[in-house]
Amino acid sequence: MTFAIRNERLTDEEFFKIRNEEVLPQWETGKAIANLEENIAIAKELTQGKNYALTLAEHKKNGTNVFEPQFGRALTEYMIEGITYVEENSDMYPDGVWTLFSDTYTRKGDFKKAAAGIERSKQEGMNMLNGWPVVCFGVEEARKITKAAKCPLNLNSADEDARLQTEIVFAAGWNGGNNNPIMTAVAHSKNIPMDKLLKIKQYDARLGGIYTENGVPICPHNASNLSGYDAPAMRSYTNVVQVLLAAEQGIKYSHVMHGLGMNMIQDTAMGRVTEKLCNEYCERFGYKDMTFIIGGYPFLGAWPPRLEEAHAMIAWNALIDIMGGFTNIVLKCEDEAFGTPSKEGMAHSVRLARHLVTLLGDQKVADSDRLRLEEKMIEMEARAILDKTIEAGDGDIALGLCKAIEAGWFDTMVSPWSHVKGKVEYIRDAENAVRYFNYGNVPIPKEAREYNEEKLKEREKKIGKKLTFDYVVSDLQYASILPVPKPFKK
Amino acid sequence: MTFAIRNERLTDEEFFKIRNEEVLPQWETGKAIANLEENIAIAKELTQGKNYALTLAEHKKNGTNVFEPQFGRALTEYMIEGITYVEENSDMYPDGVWTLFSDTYTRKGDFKKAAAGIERSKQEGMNMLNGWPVVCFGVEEARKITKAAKCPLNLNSADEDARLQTEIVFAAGWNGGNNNPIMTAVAHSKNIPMDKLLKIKQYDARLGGIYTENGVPICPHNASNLSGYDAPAMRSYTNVVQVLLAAEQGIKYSHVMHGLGMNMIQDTAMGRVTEKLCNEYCERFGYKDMTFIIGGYPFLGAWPPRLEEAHAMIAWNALIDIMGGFTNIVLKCEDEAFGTPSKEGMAHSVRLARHLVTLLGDQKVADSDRLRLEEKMIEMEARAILDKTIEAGDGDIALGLCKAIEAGWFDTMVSPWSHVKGKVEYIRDAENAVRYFNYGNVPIPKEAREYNEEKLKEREKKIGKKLTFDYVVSDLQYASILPVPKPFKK
Amino acid sequence: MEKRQANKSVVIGTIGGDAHMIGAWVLSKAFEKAGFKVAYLGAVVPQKDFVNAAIEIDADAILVSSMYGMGIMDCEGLREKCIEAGLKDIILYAGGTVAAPLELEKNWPEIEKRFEKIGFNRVFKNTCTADEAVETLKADLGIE
Amino acid sequence: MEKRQANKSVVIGTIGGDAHMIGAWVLSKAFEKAGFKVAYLGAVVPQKDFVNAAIEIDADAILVSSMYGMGIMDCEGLREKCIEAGLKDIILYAGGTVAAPLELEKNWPEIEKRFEKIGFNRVFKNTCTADEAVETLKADLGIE
Ligand code: B12
Ligand code: B12
Repeated sequence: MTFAIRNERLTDEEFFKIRNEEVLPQWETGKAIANLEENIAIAKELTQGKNYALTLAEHKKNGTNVFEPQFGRALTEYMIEGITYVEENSDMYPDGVWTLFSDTYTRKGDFKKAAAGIERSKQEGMNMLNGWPVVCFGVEEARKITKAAKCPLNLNSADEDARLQTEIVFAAGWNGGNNNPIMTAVAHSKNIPMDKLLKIKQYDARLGGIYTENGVPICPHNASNLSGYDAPAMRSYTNVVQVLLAAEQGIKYSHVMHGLGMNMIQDTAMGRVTEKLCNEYCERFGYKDMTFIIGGYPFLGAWPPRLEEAHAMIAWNALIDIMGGFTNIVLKCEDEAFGTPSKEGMAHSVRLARHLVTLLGDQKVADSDRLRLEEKMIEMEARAILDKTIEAGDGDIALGLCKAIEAGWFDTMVSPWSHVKGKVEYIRDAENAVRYFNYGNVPIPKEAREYNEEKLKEREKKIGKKLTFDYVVSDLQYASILPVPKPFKK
Repeated sequence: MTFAIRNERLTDEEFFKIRNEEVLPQWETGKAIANLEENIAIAKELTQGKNYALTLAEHKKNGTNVFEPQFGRALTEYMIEGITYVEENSDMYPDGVWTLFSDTYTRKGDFKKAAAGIERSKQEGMNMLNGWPVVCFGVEEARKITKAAKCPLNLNSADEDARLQTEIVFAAGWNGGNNNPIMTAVAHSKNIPMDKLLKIKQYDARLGGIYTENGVPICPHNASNLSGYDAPAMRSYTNVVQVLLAAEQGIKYSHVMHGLGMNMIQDTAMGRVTEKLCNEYCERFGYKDMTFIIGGYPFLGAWPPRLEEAHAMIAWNALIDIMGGFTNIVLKCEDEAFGTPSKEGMAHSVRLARHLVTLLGDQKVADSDRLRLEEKMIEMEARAILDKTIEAGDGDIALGLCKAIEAGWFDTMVSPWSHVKGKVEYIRDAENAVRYFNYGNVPIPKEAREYNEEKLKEREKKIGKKLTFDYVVSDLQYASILPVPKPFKK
Repeated sequence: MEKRQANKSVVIGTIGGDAHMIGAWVLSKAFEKAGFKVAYLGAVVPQKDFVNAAIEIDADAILVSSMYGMGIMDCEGLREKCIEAGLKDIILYAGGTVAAPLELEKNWPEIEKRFEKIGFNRVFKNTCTADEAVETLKADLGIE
Repeated sequence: MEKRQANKSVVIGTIGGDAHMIGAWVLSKAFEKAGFKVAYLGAVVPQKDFVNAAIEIDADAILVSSMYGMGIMDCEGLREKCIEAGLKDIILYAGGTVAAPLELEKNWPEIEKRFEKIGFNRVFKNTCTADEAVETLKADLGIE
């Protein structure tokens, strides 16, 4: 197959053509943001002292942690109420930033259904959407939220076409957004081909570049949660490729947000390898003055449906971030198994995580042979896929990515997206680190395979059984199924 | 001063003389347990399949964790209700054991006041004591509790004279008790001299020895929480000395329960050093077939008065146990800052800790230079104090201990006990590890002092200030004071 | 009218714009293991695809998974589409985290009422295991 | 009767069988720093020792710490002992985790009522910082 995509900066002409012909006309609220210069001026004004990118960079420089709760509700009043509640009840300011998410109807471009969801929410007196419908509400409502919040804002709009959402929230002074085409495709898409998706994502990135060049630094989420169950090398690969794609469009800051697998050593190693490779590959491609803020996104697999087990998850994920030397601690909450986070749940999570930071002081995972070995393997694997990608793209990372997916060098296990091979299979080892059960076409080097086999053997020894595909399936729920009280077992 | 104590096994004659003249007559409930042989037979019967010592040993052998919640209430019905509730609502069986505690009036031998507390509790319809008044209730009531519980039982009666309590609960099939004279003196006493206290504690240990020799293995808590704020070497020292004292009386099992300081590396190192030294010194003194179960007691300093921060504490302390390779996870709960644990609080803690164990699998603190260095220092310090102790006692650890305390080689900072010098002072370093601010007379070797100074410098560098005694005081509350919301700070 | 003969066949998929396919995938594995013929449609499945697949494999039941919160809205009208297609009596199950409002998700009797009203035979919480789902359908079909 | 002249002196200790001395110790450091004369009695202090110390240093106030849960019972009768010793008007504070029953510890108005009834001027939760204790006593003494 041939792919009509290159990792090249959109020209102003291209950008504004897309803007005026494809993006702004998508919905009536596009009109209010027609003047980009004015948008930037207002955004600058609104985010004095609370720019998302600068706040993250400042904490990274100081070696301190940032707390990032998440929130999304159908109506603006619910949004403001929730944000205010958490900020007042958790002491998150000035060490916190927000991820606010839009609803899935909006993300899928079905603004009519989103509008119906707003109406339905008003009728029922309840939140009937899984996020805030950015496009239906438009820039003025978004600015109300900006003004109500003490902490900087970021939008999670992960799906195929978020361009109008991005335009609106950037104009409202939210200085982060999604820039993760791989993540988006793997987790949210069904059919869109990668080259088409990359074209769309170049727009978001270029828009961020323009804001950045005009004094409003933008720091997109560069997420690698993927399907929730993926090898660390696949996540590092994802982060590095996404950085290169964004950097080309003028993005200078990246919240390199790793999906955690919940093995502390493996996740720590992943964060270190990614940062190293981000620096190295940006240098190689000539992207200067980049700032990477390493963050952790709590395990994106099934969560337990009970308070205390959820607290264990919140604590362990936050601890991996803290001990692993990550700056950003993205937070889920005790509601995870039931619904989008409530304000109370999020306030609780911030408090819990903040107290862990207090308790730990400067404690970090100590340097060790074990850690270095894990880093070595992840680096070896990530490099193998990266280098094949670049080679296949003849030096172009966008083209290479399309080919890597086609070839199954990049792959994931349980994705709704029809374009990944879905041949790779993951399983946990005795220490619950994520390992390959089936390599699919992923070009894992021999040494790394041997290490992988060794780790699988450890688990087989522990359980006294051969690992089969049944374990692949049951491992998906290892963190969510509550123990059945023993006296009632046969 | 001269001390009338030696680490020698009580003869049967001595033992039974004390038993009949001093212990059983202390209160009328002593009568019901006059027949020791019968007591042992009943205890054996009652603890078929749920012996405390054997349960711990089994988990140690399997490399699995034991959950140990704590509970204590004024009335037997409250006890049974609480134990049943937690066992039914936390899946603690078969991986759990109980610490039940007696109230302070009973512990101080003021059985009249304890009896008044029972009456008052009935009158007010509320629990008016901080534990279960073992002596007032006597053996039959204690057996009711044994029968109601699915999990093995242990009594925490830490104070000067617990002999009648120990007799009663051993006869009721509780197979653990306190055997920690140093801990007891430092934390609970005001004036009793160590030699007098050791004499009393020999009785408890010998009683445990007799049960053990007759088929009911006893595993006392060998605790080193001390005042809550102490150097790891001081805790290791405490555990080792207490093992030697108990072993002489025929005790074969020891739950070597470390007070955690909440620096993961330091606590892990402490656990390892203690186990090594327990083995080595028992061998040196000829105590054979000893089983040491390493456990962690959650930070015994001030806890935060809010749910989420308490959850952070519960999680972090349990994680240190799990990652540090400790078998026993003793649990505090969300009520810690307010009152003795409620049944709901304890069920929550067991669930939280159990889920952490599920999440972690076999994850442990990795071997590293950092860990080995910490071990080296703790071992060096503990050996220095131990060896001076043994030398001063002319090879007798009991006598040596009395002299070590008199000389201030063994010391603690904030103890109510008048016999410790109280010259040593502790402070936290940048990683919140416990360090010496003032060595007092503790014979810390030069190399360890240098290391200590270095660590203090790291914190001074971090805060940009000289460390003063004010920090010693404020560090006492570093984990309990909630952050004042920033907008309200000047 | 005669009750139709069960032939152990189900359609499974995640409805609407919902991309969560793991639960449905786990279900499909369990039903296959239990000897069912399974039409597994993956995620982001429009109502009409459920109906078409049900016709194609002559399904006993359609198992609709909905995780992302808009399940109530997305499921409205499916029964009508089935009736139009001549599948009046087909069993309809829904399951997952079906409601966005937390107050509703935690008020299960209300959810059951709502799903009954729109023509679903059963609705399952996300604590339902795949085995429980299999057992329930078998019981409803009166097989094994 | 004239109100006595405050001379910035307090007795501090932990009452009854209570071995928790850290809170009282922290308080004593704060009061010393604030220029008070402090008779610090440590832990496990009988009622009569509080009274004797108060006489000895001519104290403005007795600060009773009680952490271990039997504070209500242990504090009953102290006011009477003070009166007998001629310290009718001495300020009595209690503080800490004064009640064993959690339902009482979390029902602070009831605790205040009970301590008022047994003749205490104030009772403080264990969230009270040492500085707050100093400020409150100063205010009650009308100094600084
Ligand atoms: C993994 C996950 C994802 C992954 C999914 C990956 C994939 N390939 O499927 C990704 C990253 C894509 C994702 C994305 C999003 N997610 Co999501 N996600 C989850 C998560 C953490 C686990 C779901 C899971 O895989 N469980 C494991 C499987 C095996 O269990 P299960 O799905 O529950 O299925 C079992 C049972 O429910 C039952 N069952 C399920 N369906 C049916 C049907 C029938 C008929 C029967 C009988 C039984 C049954 O049987 C299954 C086996 O036991 C849940 C929270 C949780 N539960 O822990 C959130 C969650 C479902 N996601 C949520 C949201 C909001 C989103 C996003 C909007 C992201 C955001 N907040 O910005 C997007 C939406 C994407 C989209 N277009 O749909 C919310 C939904 C809130 C709500 N219902 O109101 C949840 C609950 C998280 C939260 N609390 O906010 N998510
Ligand atoms: C450390 C500790 C211990 C140490 C004490 C060491 C020492 N040298 O003092 C040791 C190990 C000895 C110990 C033992 C016991 N403890 Co203890 N202990 C604690 C703990 C964890 C912290 C207390 C502390 O030091 N806080 C730090 C200091 C600085 O704060 P503070 O004491 O609260 O004091 C401040 C304020 O309260 C206030 N304040 C205090 N007094 C006063 C008085 C006045 C007038 C004013 C104005 C202010 C004021 O000012 C201080 C400065 O801010 C608490 C739980 C908690 N709070 O976290 C349990 C706790 C107090 N202990 C408890 C119990 C039950 C026991 C034991 C019976 C053990 C057992 N369960 O088996 C024994 C009893 C021993 C005895 N005879 O008293 C319970 C009491 C329950 C209750 N009230 O119903 C608690 C609450 C724990 C629990 N939830 O079970 N304990």
